[in-house]
Amino acid sequence: MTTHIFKPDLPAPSRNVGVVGWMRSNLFSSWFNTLMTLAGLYLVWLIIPPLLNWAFIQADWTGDARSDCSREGACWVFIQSRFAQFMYGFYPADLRWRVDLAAVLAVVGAVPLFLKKTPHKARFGIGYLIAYPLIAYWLLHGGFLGMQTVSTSQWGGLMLTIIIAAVGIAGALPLGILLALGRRSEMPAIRVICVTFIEFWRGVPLITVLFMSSVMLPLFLPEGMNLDKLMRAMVMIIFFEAAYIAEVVRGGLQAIPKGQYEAAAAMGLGYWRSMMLVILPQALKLVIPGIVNTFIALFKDTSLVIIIGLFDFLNSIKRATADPAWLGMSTEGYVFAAFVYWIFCFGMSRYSMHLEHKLDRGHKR
Amino acid sequence: MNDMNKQPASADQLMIQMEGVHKWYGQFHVLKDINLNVTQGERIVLCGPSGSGKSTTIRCLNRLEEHQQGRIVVDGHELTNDLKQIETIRSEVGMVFQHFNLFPHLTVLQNCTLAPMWVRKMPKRQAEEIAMQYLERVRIPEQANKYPGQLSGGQQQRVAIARALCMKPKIMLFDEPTSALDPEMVKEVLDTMIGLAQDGMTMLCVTHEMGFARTVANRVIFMDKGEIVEQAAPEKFFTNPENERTQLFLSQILH
Amino acid sequence: MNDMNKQPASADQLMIQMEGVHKWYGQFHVLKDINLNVTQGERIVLCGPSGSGKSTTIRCLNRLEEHQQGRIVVDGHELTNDLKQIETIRSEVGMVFQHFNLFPHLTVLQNCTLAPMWVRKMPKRQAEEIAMQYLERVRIPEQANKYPGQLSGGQQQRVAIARALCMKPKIMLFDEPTSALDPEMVKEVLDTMIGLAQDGMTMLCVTHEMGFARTVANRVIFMDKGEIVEQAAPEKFFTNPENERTQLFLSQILH
Amino acid sequence: ATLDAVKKKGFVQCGISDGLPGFSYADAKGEYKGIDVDVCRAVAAAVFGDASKVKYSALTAKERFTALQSGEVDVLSRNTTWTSSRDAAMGLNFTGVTYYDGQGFLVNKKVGVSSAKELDGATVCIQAGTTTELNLSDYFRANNLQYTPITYDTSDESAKSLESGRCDVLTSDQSQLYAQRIKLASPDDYVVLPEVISKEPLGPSTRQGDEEWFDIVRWSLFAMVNAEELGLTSANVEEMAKTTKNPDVARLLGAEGEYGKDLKLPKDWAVQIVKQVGNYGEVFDRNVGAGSELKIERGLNALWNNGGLQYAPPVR
Amino acid sequence: MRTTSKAAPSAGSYMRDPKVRAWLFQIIAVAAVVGIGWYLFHNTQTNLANRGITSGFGFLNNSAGFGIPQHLIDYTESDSYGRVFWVGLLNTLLVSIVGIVLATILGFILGIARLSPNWLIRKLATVYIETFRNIPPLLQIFFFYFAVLAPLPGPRDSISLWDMFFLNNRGLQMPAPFAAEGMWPFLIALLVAVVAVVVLHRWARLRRHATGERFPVLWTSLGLLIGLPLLAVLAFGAPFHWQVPELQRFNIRGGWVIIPELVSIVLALSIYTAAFIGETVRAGIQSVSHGQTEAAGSLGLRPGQTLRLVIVPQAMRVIIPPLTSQYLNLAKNSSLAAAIGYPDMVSLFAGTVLNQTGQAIETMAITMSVYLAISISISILMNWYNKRIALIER
Ligand SMILES: Nc1ncnc2c1ncn2[C@@H]1O[C@H](COP(=O)(O)OP(=O)(O)OP(=O)(O)O)[C@@H](O)[C@H]1O
Ligand SMILES: Nc1ncnc2c1ncn2[C@@H]1O[C@H](COP(=O)(O)OP(=O)(O)OP(=O)(O)O)[C@@H](O)[C@H]1O
Ligand SMILES: [Mg+2]
Ligand SMILES: [Mg+2]
Repeated sequence: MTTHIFKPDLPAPSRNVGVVGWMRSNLFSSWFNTLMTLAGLYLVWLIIPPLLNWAFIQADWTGDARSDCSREGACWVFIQSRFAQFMYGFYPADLRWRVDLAAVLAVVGAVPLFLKKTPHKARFGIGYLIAYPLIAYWLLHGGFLGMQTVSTSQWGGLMLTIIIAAVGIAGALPLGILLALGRRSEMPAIRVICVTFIEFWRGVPLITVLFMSSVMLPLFLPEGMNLDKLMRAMVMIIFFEAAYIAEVVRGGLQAIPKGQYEAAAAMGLGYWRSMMLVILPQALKLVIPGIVNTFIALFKDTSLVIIIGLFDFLNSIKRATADPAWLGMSTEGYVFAAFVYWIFCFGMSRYSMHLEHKLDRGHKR
Repeated sequence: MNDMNKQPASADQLMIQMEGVHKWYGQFHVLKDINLNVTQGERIVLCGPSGSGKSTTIRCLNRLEEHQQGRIVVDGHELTNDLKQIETIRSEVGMVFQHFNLFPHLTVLQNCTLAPMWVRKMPKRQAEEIAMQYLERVRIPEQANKYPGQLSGGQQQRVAIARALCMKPKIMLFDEPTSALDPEMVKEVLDTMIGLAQDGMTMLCVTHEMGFARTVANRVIFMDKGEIVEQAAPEKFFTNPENERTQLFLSQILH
Repeated sequence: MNDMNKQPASADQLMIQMEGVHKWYGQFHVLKDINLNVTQGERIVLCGPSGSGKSTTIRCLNRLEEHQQGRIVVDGHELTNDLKQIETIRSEVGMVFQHFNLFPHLTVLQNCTLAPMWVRKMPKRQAEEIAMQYLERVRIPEQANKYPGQLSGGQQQRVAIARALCMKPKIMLFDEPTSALDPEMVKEVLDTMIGLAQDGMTMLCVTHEMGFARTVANRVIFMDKGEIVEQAAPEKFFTNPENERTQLFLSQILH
Repeated sequence: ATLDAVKKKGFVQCGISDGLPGFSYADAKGEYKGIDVDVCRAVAAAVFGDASKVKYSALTAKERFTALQSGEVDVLSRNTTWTSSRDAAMGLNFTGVTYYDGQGFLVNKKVGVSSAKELDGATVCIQAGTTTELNLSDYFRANNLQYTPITYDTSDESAKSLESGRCDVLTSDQSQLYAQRIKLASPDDYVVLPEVISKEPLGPSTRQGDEEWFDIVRWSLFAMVNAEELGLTSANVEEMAKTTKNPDVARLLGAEGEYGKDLKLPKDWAVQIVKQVGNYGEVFDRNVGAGSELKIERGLNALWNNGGLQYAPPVR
Repeated sequence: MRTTSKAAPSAGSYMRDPKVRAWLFQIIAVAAVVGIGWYLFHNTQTNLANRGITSGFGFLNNSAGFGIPQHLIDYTESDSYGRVFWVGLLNTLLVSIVGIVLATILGFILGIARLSPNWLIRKLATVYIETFRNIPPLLQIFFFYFAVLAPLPGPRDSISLWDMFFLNNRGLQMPAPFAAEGMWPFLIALLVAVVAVVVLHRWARLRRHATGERFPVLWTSLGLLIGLPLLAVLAFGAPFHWQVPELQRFNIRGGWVIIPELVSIVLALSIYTAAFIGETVRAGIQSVSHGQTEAAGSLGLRPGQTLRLVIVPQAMRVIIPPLTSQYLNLAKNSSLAAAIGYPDMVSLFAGTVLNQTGQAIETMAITMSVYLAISISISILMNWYNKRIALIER
C-alpha cells in the first residue's frame, strides 16, 4: 500500500498567463490575428483621436451666436442656445413647468413599480396606469380644471417624441394582445380578420400610413368630423406597432403548455377568465424583453413623424439647422440627436437584456 | 380484500352515466360504444394499454373533449353544448393531470383559491381558509406561499389534488397522477389519494399502480382499442380475469 | 482474465508517447508531468474522479487542447503547432465524444462519408461503401439514410463510432462514450467497443464502466488531480490496487 | 357646409407653407407671419371678428391638395399657383390672386451666369409637386437645354442644397427666391436671374362644391384690395366706418346696406379685416415689401389704377 | 354522427351553445368589419363626388411633365405617369436590393467579428452594433446626406481617380460603356465562359465524387471568365466605347453617376440593418454547439471546411427567420428615401404624382400594394429557403 504524493501546482509558463498570455491569446494568437489587431488599432487611431478632438478638445461650449464658434471643432453653443426648443418645441415658455412636472410625476410614480418590496404592487400599478395618463393630459394639454389649454400643435421637441412613444406603446399593447388572441382563435373568421390586419400593417411602410393619416383621413370620414392631427398620427402608430406586438405576444402564448389551458378549463374558468388569470400573465412575462424591443423600435420610428410635419425632436433639430443664423451646424445637430436617441434606446435595450437574464434564471428555479 | 372494498352507502345514486358513447379524432375511432355507470362513492380504476382511450374517456366527462355520439350524464346534468351546463359540471368534477398543470405564476395558495373565487365567487378570506384546510389535508400547509416551481414533483401533485378539492367537487378524475413522478414520490401521492377514497369521494382514476387499484378500487375497468373489455371487482380482476386480452395485459404489467 | 488481455502482437511499436506533459488552463495546472506510452494494439482505460484531467489528457492527443510543456508523439509524428502535422495526426486518431456530436444536418451516411471525402479525398462511391461496411459493423446499416435526430442515443453513439472508423484511424479515443446514454442503451455501445477491441484496435478509453475495463483493457490508468496515480493490468488494478487513492475511488465506484 | 363646421369648432383651419419668409413662416416664438398667413387671419376676422381664431397646418407642396381635398384644412393659403387642372380636376376653387408671380432662378454669383439661357447642363433644385417642376421642364425643352432636377419636399432642403453646392441653381417663384435668399447664410453671394419663365398667379383656394365658403374667402381677399383702393387702413378704418360719406366705403364697411348678410357674415366683417389685418397694401408692405427684409417692389401687384394687376370687383 | 340531444333545448340555451356563440360572434365581427369598410367607402364616395375630385386610374396614361434625376429605364418628361410608377418602383427595388446585399455582407462580417478570437476586433464589432442599431435610420440618412456627403467638394474640385472616376457633391461619376463593333463577340464569349464555368463545376464535382481528386476549379474558372472575353476583344476589337465623364460648365457630364441621395440612403440603411444582421448571425453561429467544431476537427477537417460544411449549414436555420424580418424592414425603410429627395416609389408616386393629379386614394392604394407585394415576395422566398434547410428530427 502506497500513498501517492501529489506534485505541487506549478505556475503556468509566463507566456501563457498575465498580460503577456492574455495578449498572446487575445490579440496575437496567429499571424492572421496579429494582422487583424494591427488593422483594428489603425482603425481606432483613425477614428478616435479626430473624434475626441472634434467633440471635446477643439469644441466650443460657451457663447450665444455662431460667431462664438471657432469652427475648429464642434460648436456645442448651437445646441445650448436651442436646447429649450429641442426639449419642448413651441410649448409656451412660462408653462414649461407643467411638462417638467409631468415628467417628474412619471418617474416618481414608476419607481415603486420597479422596487421589489412595494406592497400591493399590482393594484398600485393599475391605479398608476389609469391615473397617470389623465393627470399628464391635464398637465400637458389642460383645458379643464382651471388649466390653460396648450394645443397639441404647440407641442414639440423631445417631449413630443416621448409622448408619442409612450402613448404608442400604451395603446399598442392591449390592441396587440387582442390581435394575438384573435390570431390564435378557433373561429376562422376572427382569425382571418386578425391575420389580415397584422400582415397589412407589417407589410406597409410607416411613412405611407402616417401620410394617409395626416392628409387623407378626413376624406374617409363624414364631413365636419375633425380629429387632432397628433392624435391621428398616434392612432396610426398604435395600429402599426400593435401588429408587431401581436406577433411578440403570439410567441408567448405559443410557449404556454397546453396543460395550462386544460387545467384552467377543467376548473370551470371560461375563455376570458382563463386568459386573464392564467394564460396571459404567464405569456406576457415571457415576452417582456420582446415588448421592450418593440418599444425601442417604436421610439426610433417616432422620428418618422417628421414626414408629416410634426415638430418632434428630430424635426426641431432639422429645422434649427436650417436657421440662417446657424447654418452649417448639421453635424452638431445630428450628432446631438443621435446621442439622445442612442441614450434612450441603448438604456432600454440593456434593460431588456437584464430582464431576459432575470427571466432565464426564473425558469431554472 | 379490506374494508375499503365495501360497496358505497348509497349505491343507487348514479353520479356518472355513459351510454353508448362514441368519439372520433378525425377519421380515427377512439371510443367505441362506451357504457359506464358510476354510483356515488364508487372508486373506479381504469387501466389498459397505451392509446386505448383511457384518457379520452375521462376527458370526455368534463368536456375537455367532445363526444360525438351517445349520452353522458354527470350528477344529473347531461353534457350538451350548453355552456352553462358545462360550467356547472366542470365545477363539480375535479381533475388531476399527469403533469400537475399547476399555474407557475401563482403561489400554491393562489392556485387553490383561484377557481373558488372566480367560479364560485367566494370571498377571498373564505377561499383561503378552505384552501389551507385542503393543503393540510394533503400535508403541505407550510408550502402555501411558495411557487409551484419551488416544490418537488410529489408536492406539486399534492397541490394539484388540493386545488381540485377546493372546488368541493362531487367527483374526482385522475389521469395517471403518478406516472410523471420519481419513484420515491409516488407513495406520498398515492397515500393522499387513498385518504380521499376513505372519505368516500367518488373517484375515477386512470393508473397503472395495481397496488393502489387493489387497495381502493370498487371496480377495475380494462380498456383496449377504445372499448371496455372487462370490468370486475379487483379481487376477481387480478386473480381471475375472464378475457384473454386482460390476462395478457396483466401478465405484462405485474412484474 | 480472458484471451482479450493478452499482450498485443508487436508490443514494441509505440503508437502514443507522452513525455512530461504539462498543461495549464490560465493559472490552473490541469496536467502535471504526464508520462504515458501506448504500443500498437494496446487497450487502455483511463479512470479517475471528475475533474482529474482524463478528458484533457486524451484531448491533448489530437490537439483539441494544446499542451504547454513536454512532448507528445503520435504514431511517430510530434504534435507541434505545425498545422500539417496536426492534420495528419487527427486523420489517424479517431475520437468519440460523450455527446456523440453527430452533424444533425447530414444523414447518417453523409456523416460517415464527410471526412473520408474531404480529408482523405476519397471518391464518393468508395467512401459510401466503406461507410456502409462500418455501419454494418456497428449493426445499423438500415439507418444509413436517416438523420441523427431520428435515432435513439445508443444508435447515435454507434454512428459516431462508425464515423470515426471510416477514417481508418490507427488509434481510437473514447471520452465517456456511454455516460449520456439511458441504461438500456449502454450495452449496445459497449458491445460495439468490445468488438473493436477484439479486432486489435489501439484504444484509449475514458470510462467508468468497470465491467468493460475488466473485459477489454490491457492496462487501467487511474488519474487524480492531473497526475497518473497508478497504472496496472486490470486484474491487479481491481483486485489489489497499490495506492490508497485508487482504493478509495474503487470503493466508491464499484457498487 | 364648411362655414357651419368652422363656426362650430371656433377656428379656421388654414393650410400654409412650412417655412417661407414673407408668405408664411414661424418666427422664433412659433408665431406664424406672412401674406398667406394674413389671408387666413382675414378670413377669421371676417367670420369671427377675431383674426387670431386660426389654426395652421404647415404643409409640404406635396401634401397640400390632398389636405384640402380631404377636409384636413378649410382654406389652402400656401403660395399656390392657379392652374386649370388644379381648378378643374382636383376639386379646388381658386378664390383670387394674392400675389402675381413668375418663376425665376437663383444662382450663386460665383457661377457667373447672367441669363437662364446659359444654364445648359446645370443641376437644378426644385420643390416636388409644384408647377415649378413642370415649367422648368417646359422651359429647358423649349430652349433645348439639358438639366438634372433634384426635387425636395421642403424649401429648407432646397435652400440648404443650393448652399452646399448640391445644385447650381434653385428655381421657384420669384417671390420665393427672394424669401429663400434671405434664409441663406450670405444672401449677397446669390442673384436672381432676370428671366421670368412663367405666369404664377398665387392665391388661396377652397374645396369645390361649397360656394358659400368660397365666397367668404374670395371676398375677404377682395375686401383688403378694395380697402387699399378706398384709402382705408387699419389705423383709420373704424373712424371711417362711422364718419364716411363715400358710398363705396360705406357699403364695404357695412355702414350702408346688408352686404355682410349676403355672405352670411357679420355686418362689420370688412372693418374687422382691415382693422386687425390691414388693407392689401399694408399686408404686402409689412410682409414682403419695403417694410420687410425682402424689399420686393409692388410691380404687378400694384393696384390696377397704379399700373399693376390687383383689381377687386366692387361691393354693391 | 352528431348527437341529437334528448334534453329539449330551451330558447336561452341556444345562446349558451359555444358553437352558436362562435357563429354569432363571427357574424358580428364580419359584419362590423364590412360595416366599417362600407362606411369609409361611402364617406369617401360622397366626399369625392361633393368636391369634384376625379377618380379612377385613367390618370396613369397622362403625361407627367416633370423630370426625374435617376431612372433605370428610359424616361423623358413627356412620358406617362404609368412610366413614372415603373421608374419609382425600380428605384425602390434598387435601394432594397443593393441595401440587402450590402447589409448581408456587412452583417455577416460583423457577426463573425463578434465571435473573433481577437479581443480588439470583437470589441470593435460590439461598439459598431450598439452604436448603429440604437439610432433611428432616418437620422442616419440625414446624417449621411447633410453632414457627410453635402460637404464634399463641388464638381470643379472633384476628387478624381485617373480622370475617369470623380467624387463630388453631385455624386460619383464614372465612365459608361457604349456598344462598339466588338460588343457582340465579347458578350457571346462572356456567355460561353459563364456556361463553361458552370459545366466545369458540375464536372469537377462528379470527378471528385468518382475519384476523390480535386480540380483547381477557382483558377480555371477565373481563367475562362477573363481569357475568353479577352480573346474576343483581341480578335474583334473593343466591345465598348467608354464615355468618360468630363467637366462641363456646371457639372461633370457623361458617363454614369451614382447620386448622393442614393448613396446616403443605401449607406444608412445597410449600416443600420447590418447591425441587426450581425447580432442574428452571431446568435446563429453560437447556436451551433462547440462539440460540432470539435467533432469536425477531430475528424481532420480544416477550419475553413468545418465552417463551410458543418457550422454554416446549421447556423443558417437559426439565422434565416430573423434575417427575413430584417430584409422586410430594410425594404420598408427604403421608403425613407422620400425624406432626402431620392426619387423612390413613395417620393415619386405617392408624392409628386399624387400631387400633380390630386388622386390621393388611387396613388396611395397602388403604393401600399407595391410594398405589400414586396414584403410578401420576400417572405415567400425566405420561407421556401427555410423549409429547404430545415433539420429533420423525430
Ligand atoms: N387530439 C388528438 N387528435 C388525434 N388523435 C388523438 C388525440 N388525442 C389522442 N389521440 C389518439 O387517441 C387514442 C387514445 O388516446 P388516449 O390519450 O385516450 O389513450 P390512453 O389510453 O390515455 O393512453 P396513455 O396510457 O398513453 O395515456 C390514441 O391512439 C391517441 O393517439
Ligand atoms: N476550458 C477550460 N478552461 C478552464 N478550466 C477547464 C477547462 N476545461 C476543463 N477545465 C478544468 O480542468 C479540470 C480537468 O478537466 P477534465 O475535463 O479533463 O476532467 P475529467 O477528468 O474529464 O472530468 P469528468 O469526469 O468530469 O469529465 C477540471 O477541473 C475542469 O474544471
Ligand atoms: Mg393517457
Ligand atoms: Mg471529462
